[in-house]
Amino acid sequence: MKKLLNDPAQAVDESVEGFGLAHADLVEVRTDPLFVVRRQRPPHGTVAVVSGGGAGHEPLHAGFVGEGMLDAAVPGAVFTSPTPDQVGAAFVAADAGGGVLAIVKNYTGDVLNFETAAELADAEGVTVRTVLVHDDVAVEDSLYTAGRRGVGGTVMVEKIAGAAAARGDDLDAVAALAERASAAVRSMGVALHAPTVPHVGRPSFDLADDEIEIGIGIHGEPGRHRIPMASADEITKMLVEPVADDLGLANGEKVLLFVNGMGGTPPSELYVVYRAARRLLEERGVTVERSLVGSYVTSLEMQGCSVTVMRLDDELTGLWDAPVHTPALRW
Amino acid sequence: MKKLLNDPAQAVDESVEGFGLAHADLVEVRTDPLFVVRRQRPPHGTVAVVSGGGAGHEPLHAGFVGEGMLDAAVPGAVFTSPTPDQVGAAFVAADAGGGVLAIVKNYTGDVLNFETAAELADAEGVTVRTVLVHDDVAVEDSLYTAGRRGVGGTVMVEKIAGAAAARGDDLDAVAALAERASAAVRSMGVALHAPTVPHVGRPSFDLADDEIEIGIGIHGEPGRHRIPMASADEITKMLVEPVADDLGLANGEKVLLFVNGMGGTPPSELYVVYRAARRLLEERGVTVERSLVGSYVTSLEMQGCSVTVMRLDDELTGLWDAPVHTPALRW
Amino acid sequence: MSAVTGVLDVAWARTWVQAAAVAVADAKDELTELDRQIGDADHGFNMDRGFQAAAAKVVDAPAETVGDVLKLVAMTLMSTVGGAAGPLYGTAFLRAAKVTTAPELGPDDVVALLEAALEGVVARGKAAVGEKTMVDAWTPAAAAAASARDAGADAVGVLEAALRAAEEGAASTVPLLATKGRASYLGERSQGHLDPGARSTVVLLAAALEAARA
Amino acid sequence: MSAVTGVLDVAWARTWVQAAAVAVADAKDELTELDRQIGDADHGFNMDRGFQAAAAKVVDAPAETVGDVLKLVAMTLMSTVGGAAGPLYGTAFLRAAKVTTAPELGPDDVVALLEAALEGVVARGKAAVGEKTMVDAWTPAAAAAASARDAGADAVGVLEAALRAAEEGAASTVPLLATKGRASYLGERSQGHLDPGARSTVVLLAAALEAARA
Ligand SMILES: Nc1ncnc2c1ncn2[C@@H]1O[C@H](COP(=O)(O)OP(=O)(O)O)[C@@H](O)[C@H]1O
Ligand SMILES: Nc1ncnc2c1ncn2[C@@H]1O[C@H](COP(=O)(O)OP(=O)(O)O)[C@@H](O)[C@H]1O
Ligand SMILES: [Mg+2]
Ligand SMILES: [Mg+2]
Ligand SMILES: [Mg+2]
Ligand SMILES: [Mg+2]
Repeated sequence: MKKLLNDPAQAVDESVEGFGLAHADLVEVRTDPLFVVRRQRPPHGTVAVVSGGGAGHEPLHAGFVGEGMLDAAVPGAVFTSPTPDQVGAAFVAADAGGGVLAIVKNYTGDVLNFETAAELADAEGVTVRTVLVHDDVAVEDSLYTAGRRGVGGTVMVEKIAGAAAARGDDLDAVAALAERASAAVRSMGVALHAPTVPHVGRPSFDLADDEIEIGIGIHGEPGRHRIPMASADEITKMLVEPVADDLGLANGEKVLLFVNGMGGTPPSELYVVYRAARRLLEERGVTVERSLVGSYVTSLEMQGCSVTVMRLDDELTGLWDAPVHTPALRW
Repeated sequence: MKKLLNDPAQAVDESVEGFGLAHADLVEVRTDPLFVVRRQRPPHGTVAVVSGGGAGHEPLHAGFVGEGMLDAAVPGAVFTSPTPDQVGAAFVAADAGGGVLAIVKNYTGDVLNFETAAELADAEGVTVRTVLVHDDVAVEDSLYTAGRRGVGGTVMVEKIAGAAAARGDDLDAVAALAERASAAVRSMGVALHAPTVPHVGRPSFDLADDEIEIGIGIHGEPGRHRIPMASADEITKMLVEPVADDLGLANGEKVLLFVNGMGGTPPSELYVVYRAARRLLEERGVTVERSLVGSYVTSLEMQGCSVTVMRLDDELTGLWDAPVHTPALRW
Repeated sequence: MSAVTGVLDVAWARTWVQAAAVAVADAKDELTELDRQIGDADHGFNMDRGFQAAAAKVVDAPAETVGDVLKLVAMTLMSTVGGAAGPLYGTAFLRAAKVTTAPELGPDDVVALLEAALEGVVARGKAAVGEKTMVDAWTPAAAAAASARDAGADAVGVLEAALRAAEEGAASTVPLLATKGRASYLGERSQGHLDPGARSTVVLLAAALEAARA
Repeated sequence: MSAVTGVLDVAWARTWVQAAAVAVADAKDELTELDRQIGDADHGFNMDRGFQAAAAKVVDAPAETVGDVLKLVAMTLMSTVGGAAGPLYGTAFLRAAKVTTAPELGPDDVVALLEAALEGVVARGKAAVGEKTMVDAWTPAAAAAASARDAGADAVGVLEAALRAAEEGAASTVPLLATKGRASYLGERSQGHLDPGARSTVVLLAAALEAARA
């Protein structure tokens, strides 16, 4: 394993420290317990939007702390949910009197730790509402699983919620919009090469030189099935079709298309996938109104990508377009 | 080799096509010959800033086409300079009557092709001035080489030149500022894993599991020496020291610090390097006034990073801070 | 204050935690490898981080009863483990702490401890037997403990029965298809692997018995 | 219009380009591998892209003289090859085109062609002999051609002498330390490798001779 790090046990702390130094204009890093909070506090009464999860998905979540998106983010150990004391402290620090909307990717660990954290915050008089992101259509049948995983669509839900909070919506309204975004977004991913968790030292799963893993998550967990290497157009089809089918996209609908890199895949390849995805959607009569291409929800240095599609309506489009100023997303 | 692409021979065209679709608000992709030009033309008489080079370094250069940075960018084949007809066409298309500043990374191929292109443009009445970027201190002795390579510092030179052009400076002034930026910037890189050029199909050089390559370029060319894997702090020292020494950074000086990912390295690792680099600079009494952390000058999916330092003065700081609105850089 | 063989008092509880820290450290790679196969390769690290912290806390923290020790463990796991295992084991130890306030645990108390732990895991995780989680180890452990107590076993005998049943319960997860936790994403590919949390449950109960015999 | 053996006319020039396209395609992997060792692994692709395009252009483009064909090649290489080799070979062919306007090339014309090509490479690239570039193949080729002409060789004999000298010149690059082009970044590590551009020069001259003998 070759990685740019020192002691693997310190990697998250050091990385977040560096992040805080590089973006001191926007964020503040608190330690003991560790979390990242917006430097500029929003006006009193504003809803605070908070998210978090295991490290290794950067820029998610801390990269989205700032104006118009998250008020705080809580990094756990690599691929491991943060603990309730961390999350609870972030809830309390971020609350500006308007209550907290917690955006939680649907993993047992995150759900349980955020649940406990909400109890802690409640004890300190901070109201927390939770919205789950569960956009991964690779997890086919939610009756027999812990439910769909939260993956790329998290960026959309965080952006929409943050924009709603920034315009002054109350907690119920922000939560309702976040739920609407969450219900409107679906994703599916592929891995060409597994990531290596620093303290483990070897790839999370083994892929032969001519194999790829379809339906991959973002924690190095294996996907749904393994297939021989295929062309970008073929692979993109395997990602876009289930997403579009599950959303039930119909002729004439408008969507946001997000092609996300998993950490080890360069932009040039993502744009080849974007081109293919866009064609497939257009063939269905679907208009791509907004686009995002880049590595925003990564899985360490995993090679591969995911395709996320969000069904747009005028309100969601407006909230997506609303100003955002964070280390990783800005307009 | 596993990559998200179709026919390797079409990879650049398809990727640039996808890029154009995703960023149609900012750029226009022209084909035959291939180049990318800003959609919103600047006011008549504005200096046009144009750059280009081999593909495989995305988002460089096309990702920087837009307001306040480049007016056009010319992608060649992977790691191969574009041809004079491409570059010449971009010069002519970008010219807004104020002449063209060409920013050329110092490689024999780029220099020769841009030189020829400038002759072509001149024949069409377009004045072209050229500024070379040669910031790579890994190339130690320029008397016995083709001169230092242009690497990460290209982002700084393009941003400074673009800002100068946007505020209405004339060609001489824009060229002088670009030269100043170029003279003030130095870089050094490391590779943990070589990139694979699509049409070659195997890594550009071979590194053992416990080896890294110091002084790497961005074209898969081997570096200056190979050393055993080391910690992020140790590696960063090997990058920062030669850069700071070469710049002759003194106590009290102000700099911009840019930690650049090579394509296959995730942000979490870059921030660990940033933290180490910042400490080393601060130990020298140097103040890091501006920062950039991310994968902006890549080498396909190469794993590794480079550290770039630019000495700042008030004017360069102001130009760096000036608004920019491009697919890859925006504030 | 060192543990007296066969006496399940606060000294035993402290020894248990130290033994658990050693045993989890020894099992770290094994647990991580199990989790690599059907999860995300962190269970050994999560548990190790938690139990090293718990052992360090327990060494010199004041504690009057077994319950005091278990509560300290619960709070420490809650704030250091993260992932699914953190809140699950945290809640298990918290519930167990509430029913272990006697100066010395008898057979009934050991059964109560195990049943409370199981209830805690189920309350948090909402898993039933057969879903390929640590519940598949805790459930037979609590049941076997009750049977042993009914059959007249002493406290250590009850623990012994619990451990054996937990081992069998953990082994029973191998062919199961996971329907809770991260392994459930794998669908049928989760079959043929031992559940990491069931395995770590065995490691913890083995440490409890070892401490009782020390 | 097919080439007549030993006659270096426009038909020969056309055949040369076709032969060069085939030879470069055959040498593509070899050239790329040489460039992988001390450069950026694209020389074979660059040359192949250029010569396939040139061959396609030359097939039915009108051309009266050798110079017309070489000019077409020059323009095509210039607009398709890129990299260092594009402008270098482009300029070489452009300069060579200017001195090959005779209906049929004699020994003097072949020398002039080679000298003009060399001048073109040097004018663009500013490299001298010994810097481990294609100049190390073109320089002895032009010199040997002049000697052969002086010794009374015919046009084909001059070409033959040039090719042999180019081969030796290319081989001479192996121990050299590169001080021009991308290989110069390697410093001492550039030693022990054949320069890709010197090798492609040999491939092109071999095709010229092959076309003359066809
Ligand atoms: N809903 C649940 N109920 C009970 N145990 C669960 C549940 N979900 C997961 N587990 C247990 O947690 C273990 C995984 O723990 P760990 O790897 O530390 O957390 P994570 O899955 O978040 O990475 C599983 O092996 C399983 O025994
Ligand atoms: N300054 C120069 N003068 C003459 N030949 C050069 C010069 N620089 C490079 N070359 C030749 O170009 C060859 C490399 O061509 P190529 O790989 O196509 O371009 P690039 O180096 O841009 O990738 C080298 O092997 C060398 O022979
Ligand atoms: Mg985990
Ligand atoms: Mg090249
Ligand atoms: Mg796990
Ligand atoms: Mg080359």
